Amino acid sequence: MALPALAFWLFASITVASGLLVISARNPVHSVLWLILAFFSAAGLFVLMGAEFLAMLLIIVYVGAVAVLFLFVVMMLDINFTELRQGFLQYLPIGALIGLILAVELITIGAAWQFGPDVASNAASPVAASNGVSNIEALGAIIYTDYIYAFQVAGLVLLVAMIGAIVLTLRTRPGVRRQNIAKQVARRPEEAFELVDVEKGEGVSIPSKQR
Amino acid sequence: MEFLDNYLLSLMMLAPLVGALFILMIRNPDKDVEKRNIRQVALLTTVVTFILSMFLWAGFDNSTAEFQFVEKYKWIGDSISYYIGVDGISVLFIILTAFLMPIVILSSWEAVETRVKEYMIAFLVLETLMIGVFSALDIFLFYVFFEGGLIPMYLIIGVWGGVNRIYASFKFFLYTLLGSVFMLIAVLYMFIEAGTTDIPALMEHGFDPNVQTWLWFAFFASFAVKMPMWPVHTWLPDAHVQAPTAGSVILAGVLLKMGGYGFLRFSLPMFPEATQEFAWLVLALSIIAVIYTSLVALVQEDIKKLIAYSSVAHMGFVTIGIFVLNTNGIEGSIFQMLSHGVVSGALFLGVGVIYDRLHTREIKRYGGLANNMKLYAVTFVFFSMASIGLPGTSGFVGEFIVLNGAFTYNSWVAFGAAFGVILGAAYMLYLVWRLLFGELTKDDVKAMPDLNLREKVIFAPLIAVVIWMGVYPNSFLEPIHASVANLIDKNFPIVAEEQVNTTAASQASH
Amino acid sequence: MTGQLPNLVPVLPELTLAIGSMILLMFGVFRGNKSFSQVTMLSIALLVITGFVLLNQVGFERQLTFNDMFVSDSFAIFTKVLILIGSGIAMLISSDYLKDHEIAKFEYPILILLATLGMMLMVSANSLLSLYMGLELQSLALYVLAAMNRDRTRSTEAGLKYFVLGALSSGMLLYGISLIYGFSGSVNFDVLAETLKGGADASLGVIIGMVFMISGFAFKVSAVPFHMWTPDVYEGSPTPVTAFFAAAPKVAAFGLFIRVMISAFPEMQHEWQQVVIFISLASMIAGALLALVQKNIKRLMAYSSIGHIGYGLMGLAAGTEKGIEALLIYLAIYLTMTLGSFAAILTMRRADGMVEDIEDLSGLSRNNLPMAIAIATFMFSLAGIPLLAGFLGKWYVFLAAVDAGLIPLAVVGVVTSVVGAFYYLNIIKIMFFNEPVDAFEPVGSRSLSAVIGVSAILNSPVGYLLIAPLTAAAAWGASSLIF
Amino acid sequence: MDIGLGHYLTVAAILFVFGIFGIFLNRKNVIIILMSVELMLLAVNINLVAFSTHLNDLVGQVFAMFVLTVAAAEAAIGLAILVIYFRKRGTIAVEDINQMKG
Amino acid sequence: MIYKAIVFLPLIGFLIAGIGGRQIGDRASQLVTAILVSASAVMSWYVFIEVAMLHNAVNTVTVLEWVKSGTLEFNWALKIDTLTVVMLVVVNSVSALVHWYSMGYMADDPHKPRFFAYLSLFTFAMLMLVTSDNLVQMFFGWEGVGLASYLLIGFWFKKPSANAAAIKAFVVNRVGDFGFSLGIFAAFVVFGTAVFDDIFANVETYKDATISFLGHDYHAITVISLLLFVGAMGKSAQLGLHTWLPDAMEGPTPVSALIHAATMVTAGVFLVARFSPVFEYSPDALTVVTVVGAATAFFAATVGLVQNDIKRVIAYSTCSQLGYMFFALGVSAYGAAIFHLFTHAFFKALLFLGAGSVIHAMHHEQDMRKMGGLMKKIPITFTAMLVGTLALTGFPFLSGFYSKDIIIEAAYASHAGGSSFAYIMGVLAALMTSFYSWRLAFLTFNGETRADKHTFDHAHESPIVMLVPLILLSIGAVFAGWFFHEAFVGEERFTFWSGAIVTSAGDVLDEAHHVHGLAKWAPTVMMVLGFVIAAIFYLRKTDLPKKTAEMWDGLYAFLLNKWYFDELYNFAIIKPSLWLGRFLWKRGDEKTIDGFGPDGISALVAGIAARARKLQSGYVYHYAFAMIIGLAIAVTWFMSQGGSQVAGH
Repeated sequence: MALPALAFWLFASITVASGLLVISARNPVHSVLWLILAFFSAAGLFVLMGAEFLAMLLIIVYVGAVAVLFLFVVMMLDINFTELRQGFLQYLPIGALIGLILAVELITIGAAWQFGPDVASNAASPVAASNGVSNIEALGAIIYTDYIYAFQVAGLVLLVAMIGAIVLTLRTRPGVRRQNIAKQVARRPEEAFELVDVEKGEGVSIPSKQR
Repeated sequence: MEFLDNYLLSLMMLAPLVGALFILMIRNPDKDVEKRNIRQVALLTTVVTFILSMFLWAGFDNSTAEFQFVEKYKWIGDSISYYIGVDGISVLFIILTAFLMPIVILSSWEAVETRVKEYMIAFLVLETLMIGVFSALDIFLFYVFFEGGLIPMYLIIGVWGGVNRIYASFKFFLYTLLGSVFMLIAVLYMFIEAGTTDIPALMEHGFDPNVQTWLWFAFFASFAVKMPMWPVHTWLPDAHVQAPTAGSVILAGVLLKMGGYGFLRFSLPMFPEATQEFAWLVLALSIIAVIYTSLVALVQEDIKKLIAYSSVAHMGFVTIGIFVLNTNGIEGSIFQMLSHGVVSGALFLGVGVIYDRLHTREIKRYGGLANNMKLYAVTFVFFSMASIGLPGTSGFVGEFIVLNGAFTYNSWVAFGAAFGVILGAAYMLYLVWRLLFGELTKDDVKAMPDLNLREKVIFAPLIAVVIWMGVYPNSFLEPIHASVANLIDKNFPIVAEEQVNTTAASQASH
Repeated sequence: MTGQLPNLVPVLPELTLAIGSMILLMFGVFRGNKSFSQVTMLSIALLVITGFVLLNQVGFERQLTFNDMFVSDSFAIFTKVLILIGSGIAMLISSDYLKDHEIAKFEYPILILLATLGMMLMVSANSLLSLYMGLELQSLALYVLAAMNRDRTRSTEAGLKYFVLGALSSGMLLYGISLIYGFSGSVNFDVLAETLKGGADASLGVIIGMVFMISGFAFKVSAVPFHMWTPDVYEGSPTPVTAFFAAAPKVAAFGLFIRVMISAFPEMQHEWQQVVIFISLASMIAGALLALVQKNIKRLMAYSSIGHIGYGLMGLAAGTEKGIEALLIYLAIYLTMTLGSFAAILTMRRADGMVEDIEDLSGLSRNNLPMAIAIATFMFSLAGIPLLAGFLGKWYVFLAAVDAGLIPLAVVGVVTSVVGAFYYLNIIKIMFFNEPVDAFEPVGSRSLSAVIGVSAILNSPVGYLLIAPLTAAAAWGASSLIF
Repeated sequence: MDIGLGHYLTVAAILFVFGIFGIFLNRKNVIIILMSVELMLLAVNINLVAFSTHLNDLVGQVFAMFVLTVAAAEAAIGLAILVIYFRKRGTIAVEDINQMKG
Repeated sequence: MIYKAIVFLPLIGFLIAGIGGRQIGDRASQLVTAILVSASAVMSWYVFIEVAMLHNAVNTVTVLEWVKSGTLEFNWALKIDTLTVVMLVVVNSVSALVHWYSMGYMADDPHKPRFFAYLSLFTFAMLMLVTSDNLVQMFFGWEGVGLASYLLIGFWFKKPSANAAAIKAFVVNRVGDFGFSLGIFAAFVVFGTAVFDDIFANVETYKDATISFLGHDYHAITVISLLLFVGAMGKSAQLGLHTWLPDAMEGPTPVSALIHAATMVTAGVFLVARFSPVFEYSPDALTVVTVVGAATAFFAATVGLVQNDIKRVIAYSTCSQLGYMFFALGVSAYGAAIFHLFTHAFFKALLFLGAGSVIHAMHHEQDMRKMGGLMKKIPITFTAMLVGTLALTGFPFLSGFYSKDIIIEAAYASHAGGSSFAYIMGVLAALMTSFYSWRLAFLTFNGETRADKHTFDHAHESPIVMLVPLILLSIGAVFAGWFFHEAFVGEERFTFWSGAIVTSAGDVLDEAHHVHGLAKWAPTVMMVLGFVIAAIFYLRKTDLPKKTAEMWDGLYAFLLNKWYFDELYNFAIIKPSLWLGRFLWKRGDEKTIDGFGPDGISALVAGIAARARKLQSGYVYHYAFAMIIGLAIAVTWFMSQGGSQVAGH
């Protein structure tokens, strides 16, 4: 067997296996780790297909940022190991059935692919045109020109994500005490205390004239 | 005058709306004064509309089947337009509507004390819609008015109705809506098929007979519920019983007529083949309705329910008349609808009179009213007789012409329907006995005063009209002739021929 | 093309909106949360300006730019106008509520602006890539908005559910896109339209890809069975957000749906029609049935919207120019109904806070007749009763469906509309027939009253006078799609 | 045996189904669901790249790149929502997210 | 003009008394109505002489167009011929007398204006009936008299029995009208018109025509005739539809005299006579008329034998006499029938008014068992009643003698179907008529009184206003037959009728005049026999009736209960109708139609909704699951559809 084929089988099986483990691991931390492994092996597949830039991107952006973010959140939330609950097994057969059907169908579709003649001419950014140019260069040539639109929108998407993350999670807690020097300096004795006559046998009610 | 001729129908539709707008703006710190003002404005509005309707009658040309007082303005797209007009089939229904409205307003003068403003607005809006239904010559416009009428009526039953008003109002609304939505589909289909929503054009279009069946049934679903025909009549007793008096009057007086009108305006001229094919079905249902509901009316314990069932029976005559497809039948059924509008309206008003005094509709709670409410008793007996179809009253003429038409068509139909005439007498007289006659024993019934001036004013025109229609029905039949003749000549020439054949055959057989 | 500046004229409105919203963002950041009202006002102004810029394009030919990824045509303009109106009004009616609930953050209007931008990009997409980017821009903003009231469990739950299911749906969509791309070799709609063949020539891969994509769109328009997030999100989200959700994004999702189906898969109508009919049927039925048993008015509105989506889809299922025109009319009318209704819901406030139960409307007609009449107008309109605008919408979609020979679908539609009428009637019953309970606080906000008033008038028979221009506009809007 | 497009598509299909599985069979916590979403997107990317390669067309790769970008943004938002939910409820167990139903 | 006056004066009286009664007071109402009707009566005699005797002005007076719908067209019009004027005379004369009589009889009643208004209304309706020139206007009068009858029977509306009787009268009449109206329709279908003259003119043309009725083809004229006859049966209380007449005695006695003896009940006879040109073409229909008439004559007479209520005896007598008239019609002796109608009006009104006088004297006691010995107390009444009884039983040279005997003779002479049956029944009925008439007279006026002392002591002769009508009617009862028999049934009949009814030379009346021997004298013999038996029973051996009744207790009960007709109808029609009504209401409408219709469907929908709601469980995975299933279904659907051509491009 040729080396690429071997590599394919290796990466492919690792990807699939770790994918399965992502959803079945009990410990969410393990899940994240399996996810990272899946990304790594998928990056391998990308390389096999000649998409080096994407493979790199997958590792840097995904493993480096997203997966770590996941890990971070999992750790932060300190989620307990949860047992499998009854529902899982109850729904497993029907779920598995549907999943199986879907998978078979999707694979059948994939297997049916042919390179049609009229499809070839549809390529908007043919690789052949930039022959001899590396994958990164080729992508770079079009991403800021032909795809500038998508690029800009992607920027907006990220902006929304940023705003969203901030607006949701940032909190200025009202209960937090901060030193306000000006206020301290401005404080006068008559604001600070008050004399109250206490009748015998009756409680003291503090007049809250300032607060 | 020319202005009036050109815009009369629009003015009639507009007038109640203007009145409603006025009422909306009436504000007075003194609630009683406010209510009084509202009532007066409402009455004035309806009277003005009625006067306008007299112009309509006066200006109507009896000799032609053409649409008159036509107004047409382009509205939506190429086809849908604001297109109104009247012919012999519709003109009298508009007059009936305009005639009943002032009476209805007057009848609720004292009966309705809560939310007077909304009440009057609802009725005025309803008037516009009812006039709209009968004058629309664009099928879209017709549908809008036809269905739109559900809204005010729903509110009238629901807000000012009796104890079980919610059930009744929902049943009324949803039942009739369900019927009409099928019509909607048919209307859409026709629009697409014929490329127009113009009713006169649709009449000329001539739909494929196979399609006609479905279209016919779709329209039938709507109109049968509206009529109402057996077995889709059960909303009516509930709605009538729960509705306030004025609501019942309008429901029985005008809204039910929309079904019959619809048959005449759509089913017959647009789907003549299907109509002929399924006339037997309608006739069968109608005969069942006549006998069935008459029997049911016989055992009712609630006055309004009894009259409601009698309405179903009378509407059975109407559908018989329409679907025997001859001149007598159709003219008779139009006349019967007009007559029933007045008579059953009056009967409901009569029930309203005693309901206002004792606040119950249970027959058992009354008895012996003839002792202390003489005038009332006379009035009620009079309208009962009209309802029974005593010759000389309006009820007779319609019933008679219809039955004559039915007999011409098939003696079985007349035979079955005539049973209803017998039963009709039985249940109405039985009601009269239980309400009016016998000893006056109950103290609260004893305390009931006779008709007051307002009530006399309400009944007087109704009595006059009933007698007029009974003694000289030609004033009401003449506007109808040309249109009905046109309808029949154009669509049912074969049936008309058959009519002749019956005689010819018998002539030939000797 | 390389090195040249793409033609920016078609994207001017979007550009205006994008730049404007970033300026406002900066403004907000510097002024802090106390600038909420100003930012809101400015945002509305920005939407109006965008609208004007947009209307400036009326009369232009269909224009493509950015490597044919972006299209500006009459269809886009029509839907964008609706989107801008929807967003603007949603913003207009939200300030009081947000202030009351202490979530009046300046990010709120900004997020709405960005979501609106996303929607505009969606309806202008001419390639699967721009479609996806626009969609995500909108969705991400919406997820955040749903969870905006982070101190309320329901709001966060709404955000979470919306997000999870939204992510699932965009996964499906993407998978579909990848299949389409793979089997056709292009992401450009025009090329797709030329390449893809329907009927016996249809490639199964393309069909399945299309089904995946439809699933994604169905989720966005909340059609059954991809609707299940809707009631929960409607209920959980802050009411103004719900109002927003119910209006503009629906228009945008529909716009996208139409655009893809008609522009990219014209030859495959027979295939997608089957799916659309199915989800249309299912939506009408489920919407009508499930709304029957609701007590919370926002949930009810959610199911109601599902039902309405079903009716709208009928127009798409017809797949004809008439159908699209009908759908556009329907959307426009639906926008007025739903915004009016939500504005009314936003007035349901007692001394101890907002209430959301239908029963709280008891006897409203005694306490506040104009409001009761307005709500009744919306309800009758939603029920599609003639005399009110809602009927017109129904008229056109049913007309289109019947025209396309989908009579059984139309029949089911009308029957479910009767079932649906029940719960609308029930609301009216509660307002008019029931005994009054405590009155609501008087409506303080002018803008709220104005929105209710105007939309009530639009829905009332007065709206029938405006229907002719609307139909003309919709016809114009639909005319630019390739048939 | 040559490794063709079909192989890659198969891997993607399996991954995609796993992703779906993860969403609707998972009863543990929401974060797994987020990871399942990532799996689905990964599957899509594999598809896109595979097609890109076999069509000799870079568009697929460009697309995949933007999918990656969006996925990152999505993850950020998702996690943010998750965090506030956790703050409020103290749990992210899937079973507990059912305050609203019917 | 005079014709219009005759017809509409009573209407004016009705309107004045009915609407203005309370304003103008009792006295004025009574006078106005009585005077107007009297004027009508006088004019009737005038036109009677003009038309019937002098043969002037036979014409049709159109008053107003009525209905015009398609080919159906008829007017308000007055047809004036001999038949009409005879009826005018009868109706107006009796009515006028009854009006005056009632002033005395109703003196104590608080509702006098109403009563007189009703009487005038009735008179008007009856006049419309007899003057009508078409079937529909006749139907108007037909139902109008029904209405008046209903109102008058139920005049004492506080009495439940009166109300029941009124409704019964109306509804039973409606059954007849049911037939009548179908008859009109049939006539319209065949002849294309409802106007008498047109029908009669065309009857020859259509004499063999057939008509499809209830799915079969029948001889058209027979169908029309029989249907119309059903109407006549109802109005004239013929066997089967007679049950309302005895009950109608609940009304005030003058009403019984006017409506239920002299005028309204004879409308059926009038109808058949009026339609005689048509009936002549249907031997089958005539046979039916004969048989029904004869059976009624016999039946009513048997029941009359045992009744104890003075008015009921007369009522059954009326019923029986109507039977006579009908079989006279049936054997084509139309003149005889009308003649009997004419004379019967006098003596039967006399009997009723006399009975009213008795009742008046006895303080509204009607049971003959509580009377007796009144001869001396009220001699004038007694005399009048005696005259009436003699006339009724056919005492020679009194009016009944002429009219009844010619009928029986005609039946004997006729060869038409059922005529021999009619003859036998007629003779037997004559015997019984004699018996019960004398029984009535003896029980009331002879012997020891059985009334309580107080009542008897206070029994007094009626006031003059009541006695004068009695006297006038007595005169009529004595002389009408002798005076008019030549004109009605004799040789002058052709000129007298001048085509108003079918008369022809050599017809059954001619033959009847030539009947001889026992057949001719049989009725007279029977009359004597009846008198003798009655005298034995009620004057000699007064315990005999009781013994006879005990001996034949079954028969006695059968007769006393009027052959159980009421029970039969109650059991076979009324009860089932009510049961069916209730069944259709509760089971049909509420359980079935509503249960499966609106209520059932809404419950079903609500049930489905409640279940569907559970699917919306709130769990994200369920939601996702739904989405996946939806997707999977769609994908599988297309895979299964397009499985054969899994191919890309």
